[in-house]
Amino acid sequence: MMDVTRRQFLKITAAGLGSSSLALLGFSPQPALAEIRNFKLARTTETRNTCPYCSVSCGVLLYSLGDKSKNVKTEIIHIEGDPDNPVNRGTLCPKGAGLLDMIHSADRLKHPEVREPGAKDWKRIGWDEAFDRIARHLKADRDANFIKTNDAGTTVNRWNTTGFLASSATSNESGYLLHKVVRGLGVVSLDTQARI
Amino acid sequence: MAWQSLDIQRRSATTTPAPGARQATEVAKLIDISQCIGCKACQVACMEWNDLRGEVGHCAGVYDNPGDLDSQTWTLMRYTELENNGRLEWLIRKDGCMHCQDPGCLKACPAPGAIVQYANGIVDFHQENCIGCGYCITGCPFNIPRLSEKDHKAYKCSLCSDRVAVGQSPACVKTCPTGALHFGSKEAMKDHAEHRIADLKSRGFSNAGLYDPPGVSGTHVMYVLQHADHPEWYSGLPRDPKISPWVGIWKGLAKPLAIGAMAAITLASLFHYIIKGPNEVSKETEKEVENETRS
Amino acid sequence: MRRDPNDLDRYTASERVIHWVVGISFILAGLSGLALFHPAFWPFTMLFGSSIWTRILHPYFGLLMGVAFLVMAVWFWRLNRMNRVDWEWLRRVGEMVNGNDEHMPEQGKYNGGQKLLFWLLLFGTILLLFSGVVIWRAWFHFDINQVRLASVVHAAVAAVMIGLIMVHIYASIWVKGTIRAMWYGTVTRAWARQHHRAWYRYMTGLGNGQSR
Amino acid sequence: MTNHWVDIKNADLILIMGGNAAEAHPCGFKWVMEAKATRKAKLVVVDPRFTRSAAVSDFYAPIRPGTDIAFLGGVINYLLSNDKIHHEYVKAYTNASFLIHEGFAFTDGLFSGYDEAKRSYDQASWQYQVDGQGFAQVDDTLQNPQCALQILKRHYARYTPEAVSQVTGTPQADFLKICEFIADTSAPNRTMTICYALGWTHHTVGTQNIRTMAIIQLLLGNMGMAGGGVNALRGHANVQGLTDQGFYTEMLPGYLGSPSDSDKTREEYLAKRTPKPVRPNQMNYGQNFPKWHTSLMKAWFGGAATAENGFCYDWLPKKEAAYDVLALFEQMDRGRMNGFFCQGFNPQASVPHKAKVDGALAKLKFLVVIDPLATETAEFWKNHGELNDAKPETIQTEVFRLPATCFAEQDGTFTNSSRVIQWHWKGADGPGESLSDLDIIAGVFVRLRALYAKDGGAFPEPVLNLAWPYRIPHQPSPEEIAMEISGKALADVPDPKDATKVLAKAGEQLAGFAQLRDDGSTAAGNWIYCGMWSQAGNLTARRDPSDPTGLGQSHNWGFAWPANRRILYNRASCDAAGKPWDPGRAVIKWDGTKWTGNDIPDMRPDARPEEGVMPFIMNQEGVARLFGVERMLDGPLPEHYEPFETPLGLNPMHPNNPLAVSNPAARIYPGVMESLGKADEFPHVATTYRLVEHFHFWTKHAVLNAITQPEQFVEIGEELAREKGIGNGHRVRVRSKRGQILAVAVVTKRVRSFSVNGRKVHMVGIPFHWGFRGATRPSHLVNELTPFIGDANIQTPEFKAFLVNIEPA
Repeated sequence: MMDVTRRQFLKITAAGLGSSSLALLGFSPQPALAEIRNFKLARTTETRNTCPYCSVSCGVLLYSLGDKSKNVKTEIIHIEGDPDNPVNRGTLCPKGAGLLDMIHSADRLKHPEVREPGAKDWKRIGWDEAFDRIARHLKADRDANFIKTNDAGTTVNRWNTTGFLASSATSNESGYLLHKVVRGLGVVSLDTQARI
Repeated sequence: MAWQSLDIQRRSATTTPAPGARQATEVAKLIDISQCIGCKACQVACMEWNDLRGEVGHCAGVYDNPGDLDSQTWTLMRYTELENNGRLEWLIRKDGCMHCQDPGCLKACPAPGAIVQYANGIVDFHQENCIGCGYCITGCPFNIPRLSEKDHKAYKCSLCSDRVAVGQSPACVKTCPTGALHFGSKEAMKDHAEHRIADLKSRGFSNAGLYDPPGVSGTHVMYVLQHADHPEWYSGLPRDPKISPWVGIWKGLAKPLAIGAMAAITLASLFHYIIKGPNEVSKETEKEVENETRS
Repeated sequence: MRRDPNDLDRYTASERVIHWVVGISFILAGLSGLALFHPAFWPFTMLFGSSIWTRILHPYFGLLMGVAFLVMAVWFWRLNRMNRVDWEWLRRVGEMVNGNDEHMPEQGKYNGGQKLLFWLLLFGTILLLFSGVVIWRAWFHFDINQVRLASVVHAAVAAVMIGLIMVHIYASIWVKGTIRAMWYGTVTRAWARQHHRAWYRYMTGLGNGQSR
Repeated sequence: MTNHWVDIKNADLILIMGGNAAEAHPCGFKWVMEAKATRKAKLVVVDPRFTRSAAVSDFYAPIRPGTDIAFLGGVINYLLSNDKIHHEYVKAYTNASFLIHEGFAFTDGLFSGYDEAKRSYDQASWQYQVDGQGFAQVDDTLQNPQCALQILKRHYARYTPEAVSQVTGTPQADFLKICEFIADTSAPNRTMTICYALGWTHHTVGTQNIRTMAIIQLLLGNMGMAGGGVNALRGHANVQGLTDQGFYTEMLPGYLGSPSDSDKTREEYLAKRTPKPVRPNQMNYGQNFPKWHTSLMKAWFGGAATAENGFCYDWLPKKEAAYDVLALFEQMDRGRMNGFFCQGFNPQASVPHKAKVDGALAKLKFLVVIDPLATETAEFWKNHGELNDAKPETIQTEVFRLPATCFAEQDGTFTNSSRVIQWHWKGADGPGESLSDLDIIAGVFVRLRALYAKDGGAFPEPVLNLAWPYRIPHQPSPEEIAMEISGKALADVPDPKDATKVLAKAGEQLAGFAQLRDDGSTAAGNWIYCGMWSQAGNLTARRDPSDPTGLGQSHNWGFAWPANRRILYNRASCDAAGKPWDPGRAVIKWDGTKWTGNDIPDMRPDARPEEGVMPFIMNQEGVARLFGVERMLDGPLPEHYEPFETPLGLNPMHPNNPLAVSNPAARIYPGVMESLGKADEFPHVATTYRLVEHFHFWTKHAVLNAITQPEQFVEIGEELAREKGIGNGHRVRVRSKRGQILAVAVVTKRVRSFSVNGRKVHMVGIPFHWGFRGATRPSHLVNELTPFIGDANIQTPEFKAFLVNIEPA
């Protein structure tokens, strides 16, 4: 009994000493190799764009997964400043630095919807239905309220019962096209965010 | 490891030296508080690059949001409104890991390889080796590392070691709109700081200076302060940070002492046994007992 | 187990159980603690599943050890009150270590060394418990300076405790016939007479024994 | 901006007032820091609160919201009375010497010609004295009491430092210190740049705020100079572009005035908008108006626009009234609107007086919201508790919500504040079924056109004949439209100087607006953008950042309108002989045969200095206007008027004239006066503003930004907090006459009370970013509080100065 105890004690001591001296010699049971995180942009696709927020119009680089091959759904995973842009030279403010979350916001709209008169919620519709219904609304209102001449008999050709407010964050091309279309329809009730 | 300066210089809980023949350029981030507008672009860029999204919290009556560093917030703007000589100053400090040359976290860390210091001076946490004990917090003179509530690992700024590894600057530095953040070799950063300090002095900040505290053998994140004589004005930046003497004892003297003592006791016991032999009940006593019992 | 009807009962079953609960949890806490204390002992983390399990389990081992020890202390503290004879014994402990125990002052159930050990362990356990709580980040958030102080205290006290326990273990191995007291609860009369004569007298009514 | 972002680095003094560039435009603000670092420039900030711009300034002074004209009028007075003006510049390049009509007067706060009933001015007495040829008369000695400079002196003599401090609450010493900073830049080789933004425009005197600074910059000789100019730091990425595309009722693309009922014929319309020179030998560039307009009509109506039908002039609608956004909501509220489109515009959040906006939207038959994000406006009918207490069952508006792609998901151009047009490329598809704005506009139009083609209807001609030359009619490409905007030759365009040469062959893209013609041989959707897509290709996509000028011009990066010119009025950077005022920062110079240098000259390239062609080529007089003879509806010289909700109840500059308390020419709709609060009930001045962490109402949808400023707060000073028993971080209720919001109080030293007109006025600062949709904490829209009243000239709402009360919630 006593012998056993002694053996046990020696065993424990030896094991302890043994393993600790092994460790002292550099042996470690978990070869914990320190490695840095992989550079996450290594094989992403880079696209040059412009920050949509303020009018500094910083150049941004959009980094997306995949190489735009046919079967790959492109997903933007990172955005940073474009160092070539002479104004921002690669920098971005907190808004610009957070652009990724605007693109991927949970509040992004994905489908056309309509809220019927008096309804408490949205109803998903298709683009065809949306375009048709809107076009019919426009035509009905324009046909009913178009003014060809004013009281003095001057040709005025205006329609002022449907109004348009345009973004000042949309591209020049869509701003221009919208302007062309609404003036072509005779609209005078139009304004842009730029006023505010 | 993609870049030789990311060779490891020091490794937590490791008693033998790392390969060190190559001479790497030491890097540093310079935070020029006099050019900082506290816009938090660095904060957002840090979260974006490192895929961190903390809680959307509340306004607590200050601009500091989130309220403190945490596992999802590796850098944070801290705001101080100071009235000095009748003029208001808004001192805004970007808080985060200072990447000490003598890192208290690394010294305190018990897990081999959970904290490393690269040859370029960056101190990095490797969460896969982290055991979540929080000793790094105990060791840090700047109160930086934070344990995650979710995975119980410690996190802090990595100085974007992944970006630096491929020759890029940290995300915060790249984004900084006003040029308050700079990144380069530590020498270059000190030179730049010198220019900035001269400019500040010409604008009436006679005590402008560089914060590169010698108590931790210098840092790889340095500040240009308008009031270098009062670092504590900047949300309590420590005046003379060093690794706490308690941590020093704990991770210094205590270790060999304790091991020595235990080894000594073990060896003393062994040799005592060998020399003196077991203390057995003597035959006489046995006899006396027999007699007594019988009587 | 009573091998000989004359053997003396030294520990009841529950006393033995609590001792071994303390002992085992001390060893577990000690091994896991040492693993976190010095890289040389890092391989001990493998005993506990992984390094993270070591970190998770260590405080619970400690807590178990501490609580069990406190229970034990409640049971045993009266037996460990120091008296003049104990101090006398301690003064002359050198003779004992030297192997000449015949002239040592007569001891009750515990000798001065054991009593001193008891109080040191109790004191250490309390310190370990308190300092351990302070640095137990999974549950508590103390001021950083308290944590730093507690870290040193915890490490230092633990080292001392380990030392004491090693002495305790060695003493039990060195003094033959001791360990069975904690295995079977009994000791031989001869053992008792030689090492704890006063207790021997008390237990047997032989040899003018009064004191416990 | 007359100059551009990078050019700010060339300044010696940067004044930030009426804006907060560090927070609203951080990446542009870097050039302020660059000027400080490399030129030892000074930064001076004047703002109601200590902003983050102020945090890095060399000098900061507070100002009561809505009193910028008083401050700047005081600066004008300081410059004139201390003779700190750039004499040569003022004499040569401004209308300082021009004689103003004898009938001009300014009496007790009102200019001559005021009609109280119409709340407007007859501007007849604000004109130049003209000679028989129609040329303005001048007095080169500048001594004639009717010359503009003398009138200016008299007008601003009232703005003494004492008066300025009384009105603005700026301590006199601070004001004078800033005057010294500014006066220093009157030296020919010193420049100041002014960076302003909504802090000047969001007032009922918004346009005049900017006019005041323009006068100062002219007196200092800082217009046209590198590091000078009047720089509007604009809001959205393409707010400049949308302004350029003229999406305002009163404009067509390229700032061409749109016709109104009085423009009965094309001839009348053109005549009214084609200015006659008022001084000899001037470029009077506006005389080319018919070329620009005709080219636009060709772009819009293509082959249908012929000389015979006046290039479809009659197809353009004529407006008879105002249709700015306030007017639109006023009309809507009166039930005169049936349909409404909000494309990337969230009026419920960004138009004042939310209760009124809610009521107006509920009267619509249909509302179409086109947006990448779920805006508040699209859900104005939905109940969001007390944040939007709507009753859906009572609202009969049919609402369509169409998902648009965002910037990252489409190609196209944005025009930045520097007027640089830059192409951007699509990085990924939009989410779900989202479509680009172009596709949505085309989608609706193509359907509508088909309905008209099939069923006929009211005046279908312009609908059916709108030029639609796009390869895929329902999906016009951004490239096609950019080319259309830039313009092309429809027939060969001969060189007017040499008829044997052809400048552009039929079908070619035009090189610039000089090639536009008024005979229908050219088409350009926007004359000022002409040349952005020339025969050389898409110049907006150029990406060469090199800058051999050292001034930061980067001429081969994108394309700046007009004509890739980076600094407007750059002829004024030289003296009369064509020598740069500051050779160290020369923008252009006369090299003996032509204008040349570091920018596209804003001058006829071969105009010899001796010809006396003056730099301000868009004005008929060739010089800039210290005295504003046309355009300004509320006075030729800026005058301080109180905000419509004034804490004082009177105008300290005209304490005895109730007509002159607030802008006498501002438009007031019926019922609006009743919706304005008085100081007895709402004693505190409120001002709204943006924070650096957020972009308007967008970034509240982005988690990253929501984390950094999660919740609506208001800022108050320590004194007011003590008075009201409001602790830092406590919930408060802020009320105006129109509504209320709940918020967290931020009690700060950065907000102070003002000592004004012998009393103390407290301010409540209200950042403008949160709402009941988004990733941030749900909150009220701040426009619950704001007044439904706008600037006298352009109707930008007065968001920056109104009255509230505050109490613990």
